[in-house]
Amino acid sequence: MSTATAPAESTPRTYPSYAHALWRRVLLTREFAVIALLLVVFFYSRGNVPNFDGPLTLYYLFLDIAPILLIALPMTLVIVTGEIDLSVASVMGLSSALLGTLHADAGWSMPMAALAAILAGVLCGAVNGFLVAYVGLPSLAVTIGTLALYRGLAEGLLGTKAITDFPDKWRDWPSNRIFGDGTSYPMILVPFLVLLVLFVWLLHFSTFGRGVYEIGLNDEAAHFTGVNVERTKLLLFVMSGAVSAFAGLYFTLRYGSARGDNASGLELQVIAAVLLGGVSIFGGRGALHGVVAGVVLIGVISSAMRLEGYTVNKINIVIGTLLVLSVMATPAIAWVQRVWARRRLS
Amino acid sequence: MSQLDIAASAQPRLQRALVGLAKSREITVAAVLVVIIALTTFKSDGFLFSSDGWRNLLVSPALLMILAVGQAVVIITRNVDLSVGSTLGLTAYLTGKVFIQWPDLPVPLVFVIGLAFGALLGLVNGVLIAFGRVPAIVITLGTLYVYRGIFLSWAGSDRVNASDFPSSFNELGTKAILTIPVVTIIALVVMGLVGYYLYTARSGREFYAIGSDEDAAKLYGLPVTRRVLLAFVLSGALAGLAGVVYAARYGTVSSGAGLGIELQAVGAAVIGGVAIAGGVGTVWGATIGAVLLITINRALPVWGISDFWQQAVVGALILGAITLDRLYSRRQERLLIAARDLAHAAPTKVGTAS
Amino acid sequence: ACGSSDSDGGSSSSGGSDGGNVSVTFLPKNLGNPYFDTSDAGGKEAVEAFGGTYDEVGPDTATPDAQVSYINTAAQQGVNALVVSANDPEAICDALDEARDAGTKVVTFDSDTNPECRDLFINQATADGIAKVEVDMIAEQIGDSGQIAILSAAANATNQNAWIELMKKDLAADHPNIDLVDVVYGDDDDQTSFDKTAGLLESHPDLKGIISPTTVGIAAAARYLSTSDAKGKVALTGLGTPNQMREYVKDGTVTEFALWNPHDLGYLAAYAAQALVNGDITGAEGDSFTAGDLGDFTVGKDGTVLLGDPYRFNKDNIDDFDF
Amino acid sequence: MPGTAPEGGFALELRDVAKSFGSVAALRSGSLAVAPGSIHALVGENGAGKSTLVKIVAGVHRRDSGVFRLHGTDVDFGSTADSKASGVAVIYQEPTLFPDLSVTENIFMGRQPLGTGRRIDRAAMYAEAERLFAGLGVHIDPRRPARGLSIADQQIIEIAKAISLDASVLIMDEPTAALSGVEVERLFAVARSLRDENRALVFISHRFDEVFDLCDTVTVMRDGAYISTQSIADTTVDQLVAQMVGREVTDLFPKTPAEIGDVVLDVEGLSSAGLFRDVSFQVRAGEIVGLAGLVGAGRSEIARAVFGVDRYDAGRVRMHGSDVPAHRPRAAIRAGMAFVPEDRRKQGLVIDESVSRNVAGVIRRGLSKAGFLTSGAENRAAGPWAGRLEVKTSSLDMHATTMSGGNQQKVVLAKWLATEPKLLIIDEPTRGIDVGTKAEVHRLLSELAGQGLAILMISSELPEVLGMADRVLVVCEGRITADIARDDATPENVMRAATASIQHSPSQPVDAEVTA
Ligand SMILES: Nc1ncnc2c1ncn2[C@@H]1O[C@H](COP(=O)(O)OP(=O)(O)OP(=O)(O)O)[C@@H](O)[C@H]1O
Ligand SMILES: Nc1ncnc2c1ncn2[C@@H]1O[C@H](COP(=O)(O)OP(=O)(O)OP(=O)(O)O)[C@@H](O)[C@H]1O
Ligand SMILES: [Mg+2]
Ligand SMILES: [Mg+2]
Repeated sequence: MSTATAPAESTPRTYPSYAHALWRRVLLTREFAVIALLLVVFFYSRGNVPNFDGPLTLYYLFLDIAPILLIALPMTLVIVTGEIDLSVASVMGLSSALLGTLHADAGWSMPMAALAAILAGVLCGAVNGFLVAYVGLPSLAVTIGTLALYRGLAEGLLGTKAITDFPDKWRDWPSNRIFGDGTSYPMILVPFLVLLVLFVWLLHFSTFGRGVYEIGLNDEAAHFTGVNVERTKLLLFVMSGAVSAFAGLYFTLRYGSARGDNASGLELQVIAAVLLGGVSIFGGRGALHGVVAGVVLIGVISSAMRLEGYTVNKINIVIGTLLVLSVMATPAIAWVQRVWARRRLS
Repeated sequence: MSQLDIAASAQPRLQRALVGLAKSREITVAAVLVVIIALTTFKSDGFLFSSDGWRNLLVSPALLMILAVGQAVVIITRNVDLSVGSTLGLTAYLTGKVFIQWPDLPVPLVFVIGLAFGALLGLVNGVLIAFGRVPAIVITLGTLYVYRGIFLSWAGSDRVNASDFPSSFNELGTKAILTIPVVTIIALVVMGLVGYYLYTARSGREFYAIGSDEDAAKLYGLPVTRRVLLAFVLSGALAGLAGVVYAARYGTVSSGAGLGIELQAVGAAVIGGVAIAGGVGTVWGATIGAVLLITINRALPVWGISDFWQQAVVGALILGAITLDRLYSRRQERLLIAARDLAHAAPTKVGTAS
Repeated sequence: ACGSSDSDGGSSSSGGSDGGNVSVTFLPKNLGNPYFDTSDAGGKEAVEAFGGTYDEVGPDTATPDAQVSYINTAAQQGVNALVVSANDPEAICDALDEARDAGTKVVTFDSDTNPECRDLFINQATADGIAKVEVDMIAEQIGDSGQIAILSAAANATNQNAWIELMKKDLAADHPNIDLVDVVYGDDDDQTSFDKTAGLLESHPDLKGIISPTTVGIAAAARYLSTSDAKGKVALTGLGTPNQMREYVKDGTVTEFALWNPHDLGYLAAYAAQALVNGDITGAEGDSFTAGDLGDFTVGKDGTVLLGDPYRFNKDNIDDFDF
Repeated sequence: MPGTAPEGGFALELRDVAKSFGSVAALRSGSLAVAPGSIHALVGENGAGKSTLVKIVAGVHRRDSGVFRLHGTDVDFGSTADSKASGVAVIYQEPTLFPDLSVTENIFMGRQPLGTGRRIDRAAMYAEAERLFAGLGVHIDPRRPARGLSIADQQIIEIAKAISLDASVLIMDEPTAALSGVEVERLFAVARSLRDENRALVFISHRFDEVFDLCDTVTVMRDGAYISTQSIADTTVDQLVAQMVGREVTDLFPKTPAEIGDVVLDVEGLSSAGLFRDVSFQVRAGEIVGLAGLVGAGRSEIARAVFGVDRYDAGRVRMHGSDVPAHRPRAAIRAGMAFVPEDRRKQGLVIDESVSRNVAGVIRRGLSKAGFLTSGAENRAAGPWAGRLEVKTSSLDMHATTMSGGNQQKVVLAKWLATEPKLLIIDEPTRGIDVGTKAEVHRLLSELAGQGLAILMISSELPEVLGMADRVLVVCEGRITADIARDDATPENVMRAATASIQHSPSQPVDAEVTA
């Protein structure tokens, strides 16, 4: 026992919890950069874009980005584990088609049809999750497959039809204002906020969330410490499917029209927003406040540019450039630092 | 010691080649393709035996074949290029503009312009990805939006019509040599050249090494940046070529050209056995995957299946392909283990005897 | 005529509230569609003629949800009038209603919404008329018997679906020997329409004719036919623009096709919007207004204004048109 | 400074080389001079900067300052391709293979033999690979993909690759860490023949017996700085150790006898196709059971199956008499098992995560209050355990990436000890760990056993097994071939059992004497 290397037993080491001060840990993050950019763009637009200051702007903004906000929540968790789900928009289409067929054609009550659509979303997510987690297939390939499959089912189900006879009460609900006429907050924000609280808890304040990050950083090590990697991934894809189906219901009711091609192409918008919000596509990094800011940022830019009379092509250029710049920022800063360091040396 | 050396190396060469062939994903996909063509022809013999049927069989997949080759190279390096659809559209439109400006330009020169322009767009992707060391899926998603935005802004309220092209160019889209359409010949030549390069050149093999493990490739001293750059330039150039072919074949170019085709290209490569995780696959597989995708789409209506279900079939096909791959490699693993058990058993006997 | 109608518009608008600067925003189904390029150009000409502010916005794909954002924006901007071709009769209704609540006049053209959601619909031709002219053309070209197919736009396109229904009725009633074997959808995309045409010919070797009631579809189908064996054997007709079809009419692929003048359609829609904004009309049946050099129009049932009958284009007259 | 130049000058010469990563000074003043025709050992504690020095020579990193000469000329490598072109071959500490490519392509990537028209001549390439393997005395199918090779086989491919480069300077960074005795011998034979061809070799290892067996000169490093260079003949293990740690290390294997209690782990008839068969054994409270055997014998696989990270086909695992469900690490943890795996960077910890999250990784369920888990709670729980194990880190939110191997191992141990386990399974507890930390780990294990913890220890280092274990189980080709009590265990009978074929009934290995 008495070796020269034996540590002095009497004074166990203690450590500070953090290497840096709180402000540095909060302010010098990707997430905060997105939030700051959002604030800048928002207040700039209020001052300079005609009609942006009106009461309708925020209201329409929320209505427009609601499906992206919703799906971005589970998508963040999926991407943090290092996977990806490209099938979300197709699940929206399928849920839309199911709601239409079951309600209008099969005569189901709205709640029953909605429930069935969400269950279908759960099933879609479970198929993705099973193939990814238990069969071990790459999620990019799996969900490119189910992107086509679920969309095909939706379009096959409805064909040329667009089903529009939904009860007014239901149709109006998502776009009703929470605080009455003239205010900016549509009812769809209520389920969103509930889900937001749920997902923030899940990712940032639960043991499950720690597992999610660990899987993204190193799934083998996670497995070795008792994280159930397969089940976690399955659950995340199921959540993604369920929330997408819910977003599909919103989409259907907001536009009052169930169509097989509803929301096509939305998956790339969701992913763009999540990545813009600072989530690493390699997994293991990212936070929900950044993601929410990313989604709202895209919404604000689109809205302001539309008010300025720009059409979709210019908006796409701006959002695409922003996405590229956001990921290029880190290597660019590192490069500048390196050049600086070299210049100081020589 | 290494108990993993199954009898493989003891097999005679021919046998090994045959076994390898039978196991290869390319052959499986090709077999499925042949079966589908045969069954569909049985149902309606015009599918293969009318001259239109024969031509469509060859010519329809050409565009996707070219894109799939580029996509395969990128995926083999463990990247992905989602911007090819936008590049295709932009180049197709450029082709039209070039002809409107200089109607007498020789057709081959236009192909070169298309290739070069596509390569330029690919270079942008490649520089950002290879030098910035940022994930390809993010960058190409960004340039997917940007390139299409530029295309829409440029084309705006304008489109190119067949009458804007010289007839020699339009004819390219339909002309055939020995009943093989020129467009298909272009796609096959592209496949042959790229495939030959990847298989027989040292630098070609480096694409596989990089996709297999990029960190190892860096430690090994492979020119990772240059190769990744090259992969994206190649993918861009081929998307550009596809753009010119698009213009030749469809005659009109509007802002929708190439919309959404990127996922089809990825799908074709995946069906053809190119592993999305990099390092595995051939361009020949990707090409066959493209032909299968397109041919199934064309066969479904003959079978009386409404085209609304086509997407579903394509999706099921992709899932089926990757799942089968997986099951097959699981079986391989089990065989390997069984072989190891045999290897364990053998010395035991020797030991007892001695 | 142009000058007089101009002063007409000017005087009536100055008779309205705000000094004649009527802002009109055109919202086509999607941008980059030559048909709408032409119609919106007509709208622009009209708006400039009566001294208003013209704007064109739109999505890149023909989906209703993408259109809704632009309707919302128009409402926020408080434009005087919005001229829309609807991607879905129902889905954009709520947004249009909100725009109207905010004081914007809504005119639909080319493709209508439910009548409650707009003030006026500018109908290019009656659906009956369109269906009939297409069926008549194909019947003439194939000798009133044999298999035909339809190559439509998007599966949900309101106007196309309505025409197809009417064509089916017309065929059943008056052309018992014509057999409609298939309806396929090219999504108003060149490539898809082209490939679907190829698919049609393969799936139905005995096909004698194709009707494509959409300008993108008929051009793509013509391009395919012109280079295939079926050229001259399979008749093609439908709705197309002269510029896109000229080549195929001349080389014999297409004998005859029809269309109204989309330029006039946009032109008329713009004047109707102006009349609504200035309070000259309310959209009630029987209201009438003057649309520049197109002359006078009267609002019909359900707030519909009819442009006229479809016009048939063929070898003899196609060179008289440039749009 | 290292030695005076031999006649022809040094093949490789580094003087006062420095390299920092951000604020971490990995190398402060590294010096190394290797003469042609010699095998030069480089030793030092974990984190002494050996690998960093190697990576500078290899062109992976660029030095910040200092002299770097190759055969007398100043060089500055910007990439590994440059160093390779200059005749430097390196075997890195971690194998770096391309899993999807064939074993042969792995060896020849970038310099495949070419046939007509600059096409790769595959036949020539395979033949060349077979020749290389024959020279190394191993048999690996040159056409099989590298994926699925054992660590030992991977290391052999690395060696073949380096040899085939025909380099004038060959550097091997811990090439033997994963190799068994026979393989090490073969490698040494090859190394000696290369030396005889007048090449310069650098050999890094934590195993002194190997250093003394193979090398002729040794350079010691400590804390990123050069300490000394001397001829092997003029030094002893104790001197080297003293220079490495800067102090005396007296007792490497301080196992103190502990009171052996009840059976904690009871494994019965465990089998998994292709890996191991019919494995039965028990571990009691306070007992350290050593699992010895050649690399590839299947010891790690047995441990992984017992803990539930791998599946098994048959058999049962019991803790304190009750069954532990198969393939469920969570259940094993609940039953009181802890598992320190062999590959700490890939399996032991989440390298890109903070120390505190790593340490609290297994116990975090207990840390959440009302379903709420906060970083504060994790820090409070992790701090004391990190402190108990003397983890060297500036704060609890530092990532494990920046730590040396020994410190990482301490984090892994802290994580598992925090669960207050009844059984600790520890695979290669000191692989790639320097002597100082090694002694600490051994002392800790001994102390834990003294407190009644049952320990199952897998080790490829015979002295470690013999020094630490109360009982040695020997695994050969997936079966337990001997169960030897501490007092009977000698290097000879353990090695004989490890290389033996099974000659007794495999279902009754317990208490069997060594039979070979
Ligand atoms: N890329 C890096 N970034 C930051 N720190 C690093 C990096 N590489 C090495 N270090 C640090 O440099 C020091 C020297 O590490 P190095 O790997 O050279 O040690 P070593 O002597 O090889 O140790 P071992 O015997 O454990 O392999 C360590 O403290 C390590 O944490
Ligand atoms: N992923 C794998 N695929 C195929 N075979 C494997 C794999 N991993 C290990 N093996 C094989 O399993 C056997 C045992 O592996 P391993 O080298 O881990 O044994 P071990 O006794 O734990 O040795 P050590 O712990 O000293 O490395 C070897 O024959 C090895 O080749
Ligand atoms: Mg090292
Ligand atoms: Mg092991």
